[in-house]
Formats: sequence, structure tokens, C-alpha cells
Amino acid sequence: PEHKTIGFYADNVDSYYAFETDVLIALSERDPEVNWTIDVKTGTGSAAEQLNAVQDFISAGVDAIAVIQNNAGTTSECIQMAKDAGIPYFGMTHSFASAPNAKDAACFIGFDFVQEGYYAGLDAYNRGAKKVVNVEGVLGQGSAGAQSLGFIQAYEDNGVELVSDSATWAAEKNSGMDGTEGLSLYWCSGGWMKDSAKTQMTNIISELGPDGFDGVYGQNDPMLEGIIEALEEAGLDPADYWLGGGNGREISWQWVKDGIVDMDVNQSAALEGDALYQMLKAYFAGEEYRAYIHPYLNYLHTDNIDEIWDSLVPFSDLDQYLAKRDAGLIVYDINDPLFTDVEGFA
Amino acid sequence: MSDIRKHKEKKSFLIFKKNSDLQTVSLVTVAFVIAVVIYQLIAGVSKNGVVAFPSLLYPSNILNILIQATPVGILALGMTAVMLAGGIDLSVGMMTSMFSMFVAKVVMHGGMHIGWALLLGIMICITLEIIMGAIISVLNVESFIITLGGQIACRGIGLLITRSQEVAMDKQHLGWLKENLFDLINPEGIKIFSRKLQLPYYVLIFVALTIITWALLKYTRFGRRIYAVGNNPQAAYLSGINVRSTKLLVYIFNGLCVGIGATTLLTRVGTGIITVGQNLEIDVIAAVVIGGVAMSGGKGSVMGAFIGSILMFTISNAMTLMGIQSEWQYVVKGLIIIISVAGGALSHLFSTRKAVRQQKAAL
Amino acid sequence: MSDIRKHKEKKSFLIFKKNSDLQTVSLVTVAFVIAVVIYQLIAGVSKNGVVAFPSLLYPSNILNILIQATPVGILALGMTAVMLAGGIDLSVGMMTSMFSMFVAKVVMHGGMHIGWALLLGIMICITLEIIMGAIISVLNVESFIITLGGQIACRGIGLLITRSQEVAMDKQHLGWLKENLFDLINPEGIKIFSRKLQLPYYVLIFVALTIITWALLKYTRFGRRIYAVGNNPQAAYLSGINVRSTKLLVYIFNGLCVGIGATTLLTRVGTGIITVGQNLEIDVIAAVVIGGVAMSGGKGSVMGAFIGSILMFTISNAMTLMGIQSEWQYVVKGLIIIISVAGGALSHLFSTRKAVRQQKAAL
Amino acid sequence: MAEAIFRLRNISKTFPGVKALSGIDFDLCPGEIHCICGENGAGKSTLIKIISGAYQPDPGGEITFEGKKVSFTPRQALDAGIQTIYQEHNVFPMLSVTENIFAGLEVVQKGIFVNKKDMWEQAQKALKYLHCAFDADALVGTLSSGEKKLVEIAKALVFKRKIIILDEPTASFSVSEIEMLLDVVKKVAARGVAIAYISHHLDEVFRLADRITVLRDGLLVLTADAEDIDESTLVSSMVGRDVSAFYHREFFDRGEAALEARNLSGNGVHDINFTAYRGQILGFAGMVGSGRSELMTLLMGGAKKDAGEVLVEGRTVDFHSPADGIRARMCYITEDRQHAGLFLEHTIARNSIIANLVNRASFFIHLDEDYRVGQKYIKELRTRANDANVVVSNLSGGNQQKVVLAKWFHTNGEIYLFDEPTRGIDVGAKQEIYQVMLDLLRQGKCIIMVSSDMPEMVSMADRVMVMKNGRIVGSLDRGEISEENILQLSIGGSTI
Ligand SMILES: Nc1ncnc2c1ncn2[C@@H]1O[C@H](COP(=O)(O)OP(=O)(O)OP(=O)(O)O)[C@@H](O)[C@H]1O
Ligand SMILES: Nc1ncnc2c1ncn2[C@@H]1O[C@H](COP(=O)(O)OP(=O)(O)OP(=O)(O)O)[C@@H](O)[C@H]1O
Ligand SMILES: [Mg+2]
Ligand SMILES: [Mg+2]
Repeated sequence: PEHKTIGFYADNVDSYYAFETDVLIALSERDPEVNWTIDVKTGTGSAAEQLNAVQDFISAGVDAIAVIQNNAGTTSECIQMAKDAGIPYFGMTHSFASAPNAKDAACFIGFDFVQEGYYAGLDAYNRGAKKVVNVEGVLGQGSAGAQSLGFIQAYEDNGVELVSDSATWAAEKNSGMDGTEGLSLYWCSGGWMKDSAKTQMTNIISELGPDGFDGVYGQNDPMLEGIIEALEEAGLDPADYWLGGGNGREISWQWVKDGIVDMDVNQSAALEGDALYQMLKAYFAGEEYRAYIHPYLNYLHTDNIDEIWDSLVPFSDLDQYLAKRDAGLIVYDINDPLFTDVEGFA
Repeated sequence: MSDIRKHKEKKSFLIFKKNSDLQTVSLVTVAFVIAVVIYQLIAGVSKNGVVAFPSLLYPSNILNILIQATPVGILALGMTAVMLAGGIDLSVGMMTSMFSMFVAKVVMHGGMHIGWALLLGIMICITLEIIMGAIISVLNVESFIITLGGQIACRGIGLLITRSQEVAMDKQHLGWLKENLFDLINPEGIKIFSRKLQLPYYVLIFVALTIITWALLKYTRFGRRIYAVGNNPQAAYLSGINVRSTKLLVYIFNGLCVGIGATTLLTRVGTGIITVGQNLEIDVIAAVVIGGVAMSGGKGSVMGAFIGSILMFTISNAMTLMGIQSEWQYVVKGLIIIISVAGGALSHLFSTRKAVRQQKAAL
Repeated sequence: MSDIRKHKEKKSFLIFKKNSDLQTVSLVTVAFVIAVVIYQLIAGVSKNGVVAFPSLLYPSNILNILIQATPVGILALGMTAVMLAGGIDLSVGMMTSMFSMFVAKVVMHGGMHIGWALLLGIMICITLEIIMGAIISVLNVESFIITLGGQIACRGIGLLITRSQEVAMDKQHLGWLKENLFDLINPEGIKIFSRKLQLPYYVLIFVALTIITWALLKYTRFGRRIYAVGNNPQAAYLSGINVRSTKLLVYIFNGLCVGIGATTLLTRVGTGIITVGQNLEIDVIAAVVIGGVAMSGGKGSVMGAFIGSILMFTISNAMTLMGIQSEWQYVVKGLIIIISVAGGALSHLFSTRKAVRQQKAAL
Repeated sequence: MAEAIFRLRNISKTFPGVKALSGIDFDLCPGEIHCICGENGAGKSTLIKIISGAYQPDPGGEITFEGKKVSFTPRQALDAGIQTIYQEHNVFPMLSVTENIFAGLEVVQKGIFVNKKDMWEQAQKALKYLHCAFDADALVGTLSSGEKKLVEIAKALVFKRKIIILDEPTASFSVSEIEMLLDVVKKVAARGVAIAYISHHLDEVFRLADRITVLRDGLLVLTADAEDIDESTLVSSMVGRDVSAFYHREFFDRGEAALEARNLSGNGVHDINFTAYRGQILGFAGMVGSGRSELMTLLMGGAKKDAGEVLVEGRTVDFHSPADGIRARMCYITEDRQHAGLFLEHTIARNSIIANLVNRASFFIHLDEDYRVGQKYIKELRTRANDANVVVSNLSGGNQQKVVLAKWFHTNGEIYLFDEPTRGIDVGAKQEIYQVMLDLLRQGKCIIMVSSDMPEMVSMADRVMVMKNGRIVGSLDRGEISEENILQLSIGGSTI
């Protein structure tokens, strides 16, 4: 097969991004029909680096550029550059639907973060949580805000009276534990990191006391782990509180199974990597493919965990992913209806 | 004998000069705590109508602050020595990350015993510091830029070790380090204000290391020479002090502190990942400088750095307790750093003037 | 007249002293480029069997490096002035972020005209620098820690402006700044090696500003004073230099550079977001110091800083062209920073020795 | 005479651009005071830095200590019992006097801990021996130039030494300190310590020396017993021509009042009244720490005045900074050149033009013009330097002082405040500087001179004000100026 070089840029060092890359590389390496070199470049979370990397890839004359972006505005620039150079631009993970030239990209594949937050909100609502500590990811990052928005929307859709409509609340936030009878939130940021989340949670427990809250939403699993530790070290039982997470890593499957955590959303980077692999292959072969899609989210909670255990998508174990994929336990084909089209891009 | 009495008397005249920095950081800390306590009392009364004990001063919360300050505090000890000797080390944050990734990797994937892994990790930190320290001291180049290079290189090494992945450790590996000392007294845990008291072993390491470093800097030949080297390396050399080896030793000591500090951080975090130590050096340097150590070397103390680290974490803790949004936390933290340094300079100015005026009056 | 001739002759003998730092960074840059070119030639031959023009030297790629270096390069100009005067400014990165968030916010949500927004943004940068500069110069405190406080505060202010959101700008707002100059010659675009040449206006701003700063520092009274203040503030004061206002002016100039640099970065990135300037100060300071500016002030040049910024971006560019993993990129970048500083010190040492040896032989 | 304890044979030292020493032989014997003389840049300091281990000589020479061949680092030299007091300050400003004295030589008890009390007591004893007015806890950064020197000398007294080297120790001392020091040096030598002593003051040399070595241009001109040599031979062998230590100056008519102080107080001085005239030199004498430098700084605008008036050319002025002083055509040649006078990392040319920037109308600078200015003063002041692009830190102490002078001459001022103008300047160059000062007077300029050098004061001043504790305690007119009168006033009968 013809040799192709793919420039792959990830915004930051992140196990999520790294696993996506690993899956892509593993699938391409074991596929005799393709002969790809994948140049991976990782940034430190700044927008200029993304631009520079794309520019350098163009200079290096790669056949395709795949990017996990920093932000949509910058991605718009990158798509333009790639288009000018006649190189396809594949975008993953974070939505750039707001970019005016988003449709010039060769693909978008990424989870629906609002939906992810929505599942958490729904679960919290169902289990009667009314005073929730919301531990956000990096302040100012789109996906973190989206998860908070989804969480509030779930309450809104269930007719709970809120301080304001969900979009406003998510944008304005509030300080301290504040809200209505139906839902009060305490906003803080753990920066996606375990230790910050733990520190925040420890301080918040100091302030609110054991009865000052009845639920905690940790927007990813490392932060959730820090939250659990903070609760335990404060002499509290995590089972007494509603606990929800994002990510749905292997470790949290077990937490859900053990009842430590009430729910999580399985959102494995493997599906993105797999989809990218399929799209690249189709692109190089000159075939049509679904270009703008959300992979499916698996909402796991204490009631359905045993049922869906086998079909959960591994988050960090490459061999297990490939094994489950080969055994047909998980859906990975981008043409499967479980993968939904991005709104406005069908 | 009369000489000695005179000595005691004169000291008071000089005290503002010699200790003003330690005074400033203590003052800022106390002022900050009082302000928060007052706020909490008023807020408590206006909300619930009763006077409540301010949560900042809950014993459990004070211990929390100590716990949170531990890694930065330990790193600040080494940084204090480095800065007293006239240098700086920007690599400590990324070295911490690298350490955590190394230890997690060899333990989880290499099957090494945790004890050996920690020892090896500390040795690696020391080795890297020796390399940087040797370049700095032998070639007499800016420590800022050499350790900046070290910072970037450490990031690369760390990422190479785990191939940019994060490696989670199991509880049993480092759990012993964070066992709660109060559990020894009462396995059920001790509660005050219905908050459980926490005091992990590693906090004791922090406290012990602080005392050792304090004695080292204040009462040993090595310590006194660090001050001399930082104050005037040329004069130190001509006074027979081996400037190079003093600087090198300081970096070795710093490597040790980084290793130990990184161990406590890894214990807390439980995962080897590049973000563990990201921007840590900024917190560490800020703590040291707030504590009164001069960037130009030769002036300051470990106690200042200790209080400095506590202050840094008291700020974020108190802001969270007061429910202030994290955006504001940055603004306040930035301002407090500026105020404590500018305030130190101001008070120094005033006290000098006052001393001069008093003297004039006495004449 | 004869004096001047003598002056010219003598210069060559002293050149290693006066320009060794500029020489070092140029040397490292050239050596690095040659190494990469050789690698690319060999790799090209062994892969395709024919000698191909190395992609590092494609005109389009050289322009790319220049484009990428522009924001850091512009910030490096201001930083050079600050560091020559004996200070440092850690706040420039976060100030850049704050600037981008402010401009994006007022333009997109406030409906302000982009021109006014940029002007106002630059004025805010200058104001913040004036505040920090005033504290530093009047109270005579460490610029490191004051600007560190400024860094943290700027992060908070930026986040408060957009309430931690990112704000994307429309193309039309800043598009004019990045129009391609080659399009003026040929609207179709000019291609060499089938790569389109890019030269946005803002690169010209960078080049022009470099020349202006160079002249300012080398050929004006103000420039002279900056060097004097950095080398010995006490002597400068007694020589009739207003040390405070010189320092203050330097920070004002820096504020201007931050504003302009942030404008070019915002033009490139198109979004107001906190990560725009994250860790930027590290790149900027590294570029300046690699370029030979002494951390202690009073020594160095703008040209060094210019080449320093180019070198920094040539490294990442070349590593990407060669398809080297980014983990290694960090290691190489770190090592090159260390090498260029250590190498400068070494070559200085050797050239001094050599001069002594030659002299002895001549006697 | 006893067997030499320290021997240098065929010692050379090369710096880039300069051969500082060539083929020097030098001996030091126990109990002798060996004075080293020579012009600025002759290589005296370089020689003693080789003895102290601060510099390594070029290969080819030989150093023996107590009969053994050695090659010292400063540490080894100290351990061998060689203490050096260098020409430039060598102190730790942010540390206390005790810590300064014991830096590198700490007294240790119980294995590792330093014995603070013991060190403090020893330091206190040494300070008392030297009649110091400050105590062992003082921060050295707050001491005056002369007091810092005393701290360094105290260092030599605290430890039992075999060799003590003093490089121009009295440069910042006034008469009584000099007397005291000469006394101390003699006592120490009598205990069998070998002493090497560098000074430009020939009277000190003759009062102390057992032997004298003269260097010129890095070569050894002569080594002889002090009895066998008289002042004129010494001077002519140093300079290569005849000059007298007492300068017989020309006198000029008193011009108009140029600078006046009325009840001036501030910056540690009180109730100062004087008038300085054009065409005249007004001298300020006094002991170390009597406040003369403080007064100069105050006059120049470097400190805030609390009360009183300063008048320049009859007009009241209010200076806020030295820049104002320069604009009023005043010049202030500071005493501490390294700390307050020079930009050590910069070239002679850059240093020469810096003070005149205030007076320059043009915003731009012409590098060639700067170079020309630098060259001009190198020639005029006979500075030993290759050219104006030499970095100042590479010059010898005296030549650095000449760069300071160049900086101020270039401002073309009308009123000159000279604080120790010839500190560290050799006999020959002194004459040149006096000549320059007289030229200034001839042009009708006004000079105020602070000096601790008695002969200089006596031979140069038209009128002398004597200061003590920040006040003027007396004044002497031309006929009354003599060492005895100055001394009497500055000690003033009362205790210090
Ligand atoms: N570090 C150095 N680098 C280059 N040249 C030097 C250095 N130190 C001294 N020199 C040169 O060596 C020569 C001798 O200098 P030295 O300091 O020994 O003179 P000196 O006799 O002590 O003069 P002075 O009486 O002025 O102190 C001078 O020409 C000086 O410029
Ligand atoms: N920065 C300072 N802080 C505190 N005290 C100081 C400072 N500078 C000088 N002094 C003190 O002020 C007094 C006067 O010093 P000054 O330098 O004016 O004396 P001087 O007559 O010029 O003597 P010298 O000949 O030593 O220069 C000294 O006792 C000195 O210790
Ligand atoms: Mg000398
Ligand atoms: Mg004086």
C-alpha cells in the first residue's frame, strides 16, 4: 500500500489524548492494507503551539493532519491553513462547530460533553441530590463548561425551579453554596487534577460541614478519586452522598459496582481513535464516510452496571480494547447508528 | 562581661534590620487570618443569627492547611538553601513530575519494590541537581537559565519514561506514608466540631526536615558559608570558602528535598503524571521570597520560607471557606504576594526612619 | 582621525569579549541548522535515492519560523530592556492572556471597534506595568516577586473579564493584520517548492520594532541609561541618572511591547482565552537569556534576543520536520538552552586563555 | 635577618592585553615589614594576589613557603597562615561584623555547630584593639568605607598568622587611624609575623619598612633595605623622574563665591556653614566617619536636607537628586569607586560619558564620539589602558580612579566636590591630578576637597574646614593649615 504520513497534534499531555493516539497507531500497525507513519506532537496547552504545529506539519509535507485542539477559534485558522495547502484536517475531541469554516475540516469526531453532564444531572436528580458540589475541570475550558451546563439542564428539564435558566446560570455561576430549594450548587475548579480536586474538597468539607452538601459531581475520574479520598479522610462515608463522575475509566466501573460512586459516563478515547482510523482509511481510499459524529456515551450507574459491564469501552488498556473489539463486545463501526451525527453537520 | 551586656542592648537597635522580613511575613499572615476570622464571624451571625466558631480555625482545618502545604514546604526548604547561596532552581516542579512518573512506572510496570524505587528516584533527583549544580558552579553561569533548561529537559525525560501516559499506583504502595497519626490514639478517629482530625506521617517529615534545615543553616559551618557565598562570592572565595563546592552541596541538598517533597506529593496524588509538579516551582519560589529570602542571595531564613508556604495555602483555603470564586482567588493571591514584599520594604523604610529619628532625639 | 583607525584595529582583538554572547547564540543557531540540514540530506538520499533540497531551508519554512517567533520575539524586546535594567517581568504571559480576553470580550460582546479595543488593551498593559514598575522602582524591591504577583493577579483579572469562558473573534476584526504581503505582488500567491509563501503584516511590525528597539538601546541617551542602571544603580544615581524613572520607563516600554506582541498573538490565535499566554514568559526569558542578556543586568543586546527567539522556534520546527517525537523535543530544547549558555561561558574561558597564550608567544 | 619564610622566583602573570608581572623575585622574612611601592598598574596588587593564592602565576616560576614548593589557592594560603587585606573591599555587606571576620574560618564546637558566643567575643576584642566605634553586631553594609577596612584588618588580628599582607590599607583612613594602624602593624611584626605592605604614602613606607621593593611596569626595579634608600631615590625609581611628595602649588586670586551652605542639616550632618570660592580649594578634614562624605552627598542632592540653605552662584538651590547637582554644573567624585563610581562591566568610553548625559541636548549618541572622549582622557590622565574599549573591571585600582575623574571632567562643571580624589593614586599620577585641579582653578572653577591624606590637604587647600560628629568644629586659613592644627581640631580634646 502507498505510504502516508499523518501529523498528529495533541493540545496537552493527557492520558485521554495519549490513549486515542495509541489506539490509532495500534489499529494502523496491524492493518496490512495501510502503511502509515504517524508523527505525534504534544503541546503544553497553548493555542499558538497548535498553529505552529499545523504550520510545521504543512512544511514537512504530511498527507493528513489530525488535531486535538486548544480552542475553536484557533482551529478555524488551522483549517484555513490546511485547506490552502491542500491537506485534509481531521479534528477530534473538542467541538469546533462554532468555527465558520468548520465544514472545511475532513472530520470532527468527539463526545457530546453537554450530554455527558446531562446524564450526571439526571442521575443526581433521580437520587434526590439537592445541594451539589460541582468540581469543574480547567477554568475556562469549553468542555468543562459544557458538562456543568448539561448537569443543570437535566434539572431544568425535570421541572425543578432554578435561580435562572440553565445557560445563564452556567455562564454566571455563583459563590458559595447557593441556589434554590430544588438545586443549589457550589462551584469550584479542580483543573482536571486529583490533588487540586482533593484540596478543594477538603477545604469545602471544612466549610460546609458533613451536612452542608448531599452530592458531589467530579467532572473526571482523577478528580473524583481526589474527592473520594477527601471524604474518607474527613471521616465521611462516600456512600452517604450522591457521587457522580465523567470519563468512566476502568477504576470507576469498580467504584460503581462497589457502590462508592453512584454513576459515571463511559467516554473512552478509544472510540475516537478507532473512528479516526476508519475515517483516514476511507479518506485515503477516496471513499465516502460520515465525517461529523459523536461517539456514543455509556451511562453507567449502580443499577445497570452488571448488565453493561462487558460492553463498557476500556479507557486505558489497549490490549483489552482490541480484544473486546475483536470479540464484538463493543460497537466501533462509525456507520453504526449508535454514533450520532453532529447537529447541523449531517 | 560588660561587653556582652552592651551586645544585648545594641541588638534591639538592629533588630528591625535583621528580622524585618520574618516579621513581615508573620504580620501579613496574622493580619490575613484575623481578617478572615472577622469576616467569618460576621457572615455567620448575619446568616444564622448566632456566633459560630470560624471554620478557618477549626483544628481539623489548620491540620488540613499543614497537609496541603507539605510538598511545597519541603521543596521550599531546598529552594531556600539554593537562593541563600545566590542561585535559583526552576527545575524542581518538572523534576517532581519526573520523579513521580519514574517511581510509578518502575513500581507498577517494572515490579520494583517501592522502597527501592523511592531511593532510586531520590538518587536521580540528586544526580540531576549535581549535573546542573556543577555546570552552574564550575562555569559560573546563571542558575536561572541552566535550571530552566533542566526544567524543559526534565519534562521530556518524564514523558519519555511513561511515554506520555499517566501511571496510577496502588494504595498499598504509599499508603503507609499517609496513615493518620490520630488513628493510633483512637482507631475510630478523633473528631472536633464534627470534623475528623487528620495528621499523616508525611507531615511529620515536613516538620522534622524544617527543623533540621533551620539548624543546618543557622548553626553549622556549611550554613554560615552558604550565606557568605550568596552575599559576596568573590569575597567568600578570597576568605577561603570553596565557593564551587558550597554551591554544589546546596544543589545536592536541594535534590534531596525535591526527592522527599516529590514522595509526599506522590503519596497524596497516587499517580505518576506530568501535571503533578507543573508550575510547582512558582509556588515554591513565591513561598520562599514571601518568607523574606532575597533573590540576590545571602539574606533570609528557613522559618520565613516555612511561614511563607503556610501563608500561600492559607490563602486558597480561606478563600474557599469564604466561598469566593476561584477567579478572585488568583487576584487576591497575587495582591497578597505583592503586598507582603512591598509592605516589607515599606516597613523597613519606616522603621529605619524611626530609628534615625529616635537616635536624633537621644543625642 | 588616527584615533579612529586605531579604534577599528583594536576592536578585532577585543571582539571575543564584547560580543561573545551574540557570537554564542549565532554559533549555536548555525550549528543546529547545519546539523539538521545534513540529517535531512542524508535521510532524503537514503529514502528516495536522490538529493532533495532540505525542507528546513525552504523559503516558505523560513518564513514560517519567523511568523511563529513573532509574538515571543516582540515580547522579548521589552523583556530585554527590562532585564538590561536589572529587572525581570514574569507577568507578560498572563498579561498577554488577559489582553486577548479583554479585546475579544469588548469587541464580541461589547461591540467596541477593534481599533479602540486594541488601543485600550495596550493602555491597560501599560498601566499594569506602570503599577508594577512603580512599586519596584520606588520601593526598590525584587522585580521577580512583584511581577510574579502580577502574573497571578493578571490570570484572575483575565478570568473575571470573560467569566472563565473563551471568546472567539470573527475573521474580519484582525484579518487585516495577517494579510499576506506576497498577495500584493501576486493575488494567486507565490509558490516555491510548491509551498505557498506567507508573510503577514505583523511580521513586519516585529522586524520594525526590533530595529527600533535596537537603535533605542544602542544609540540613545535612554538606552545608555538603561545599561548604566542595570550595571550599577548606585553609581548611576550619583552620575545624575534618575534611576527610578529609568526603571519605570523600561516597564512602560515593556507594557507597550506586551500589548503589541499580544495583538499579534491574538491575530494568530483568533480567540481570547486564558491559555493564549500560558508559560509564554518562560519562552520569552529563555530567548532573551540565550541571546546573551545577563540576568544581573547591564549586559547584552537586542540582536541576541532576536536570534534567541528565532533559535527557540527553529528547534521545534526542525524537530517536527524530522518527525522526532515531542518528548525528545523537550529534552533537546532543554539541552540546547543549557549548551548555549554553558558554551558561551566555556568559549569565553577558552578565548581568554588563547589570547593570553598568543600574547605570550608574541612577546 | 631570619631565613625567608616565603619566596617567589621568576614569577610572571599575563592578563589578556597586559603583562602585569614579569620575572619577579620576592622574599618575605619572619618579623620583617616589606613594603612594595610602584606606580598605578605597576603590578603590586597582582603580586600580592599571587602570594595569597587569588591568582595563579604563569608557568615557569616557583613559589616556596617554609622551604617547600607550593601552589596556593586562597584556602590553602589561609590554612598556611597567610592573611591578606586586599585593596578593594572584600566584605559581606548583609552579614554582621562577627560573621564577616569568621567567614570561612568559623569556630566550631561539638563537632558541627558554630560557637557564636566565642566568635562574637573574639571579634569584639579585635575591634576594641583597633579602637572601632562600632560593635561586632553591626551590619557591615551600614559601615563607612574606612570602617569596613577596619573590619578586614580585625580579621587578620583574630587569628594567629605567619604572614599578613596589606594592600593600601590606609587609603580610606584619616591621620589617627593611620597612626593607630602603623602602631598595630609594628607590634604584630615584632611578634615575628612577616608583613607585606603596599602604600602610596611614602612617609608610611619609611616609617614602617625594613625592606622596600619597587615595581615598575611589571618589572622589579629594586629591592633594598630601607636604611639604604632615601625618598628621592625611591620616587625616581618608581616614576623614573624626580617628584616631591609635597606639591608646591600655585595660588590664584579668590574669585566669587560659588557654593555656600547656611545652617545646612540633614543626612547625618548638622549646622553646616561655609563658603567656597572660585579659584580656590576648600578642604574638609576629619576622622573616619566624621560625616564628610555625607555632607558631599547632601550638597550634591543625593540626600534630603532637613534644614538650612545651599546657594550656588549666590542663588538658593533645592536639589532633589544628583542630576540637579550636575545640571547646576557640580561634580561629585565619590570615594568608593567600585560601589558608587564605576560601571565595572562597561568600557572606559561608556563610563567616561555617562555623567554628562544630563547636559547633552541630543537624544542620540554617537559611538565614535564616545570613543574619542574616552581616548582623550586616557591620554590626558595617563591611564594605563590599551584603549577606550577596555572593560573597566580589568584596570588596576588607581587607573579605575582615573576613569572616575574622566567621567566628571567630561561634564565640564564649575564646582568640583572631590571626595578622596587621589585615593589609591601613585605619586606620579597624583602630581598629574593636582595639575588638573590647578588647571581647573586657573579657569576660575571652585573645588571642594575631602581628603584624609594630610600632606595633600596641607599642600593643596586654601582653607580647611574640620569636621567631627557631623558638625564643623573649626576652620583654618592658609597660614594656619598644618597637620598638627588639623589633628587637634578633629580630635578636639573630647573623647570620641
Ligand atoms: N583581572 C585583570 N584582567 C586584566 N588585566 C588586569 C587584571 N587585573 C589587573 N590587570 C592589569 O594588570 C596591571 C597591574 O595591575 P595591579 O592591580 O597589580 O596594579 P597595582 O600596582 O596594584 O596598581 P594600583 O596602585 O593602581 O592599585 C594593570 O595594567 C591592570 O590593568
Ligand atoms: N548606609 C548607612 N547606614 C547607616 N550608617 C551609615 C551608612 N553610611 C554611613 N553610615 C555611618 O555614618 C557615619 C559617617 O560616614 P561618612 O562616610 O560620611 O564619613 P567620612 O567622614 O566621609 O569618613 P570616611 O573618610 O571613612 O569616608 C559613619 O559612622 C558610618 O558608619
Ligand atoms: Mg593595586
Ligand atoms: Mg568619606
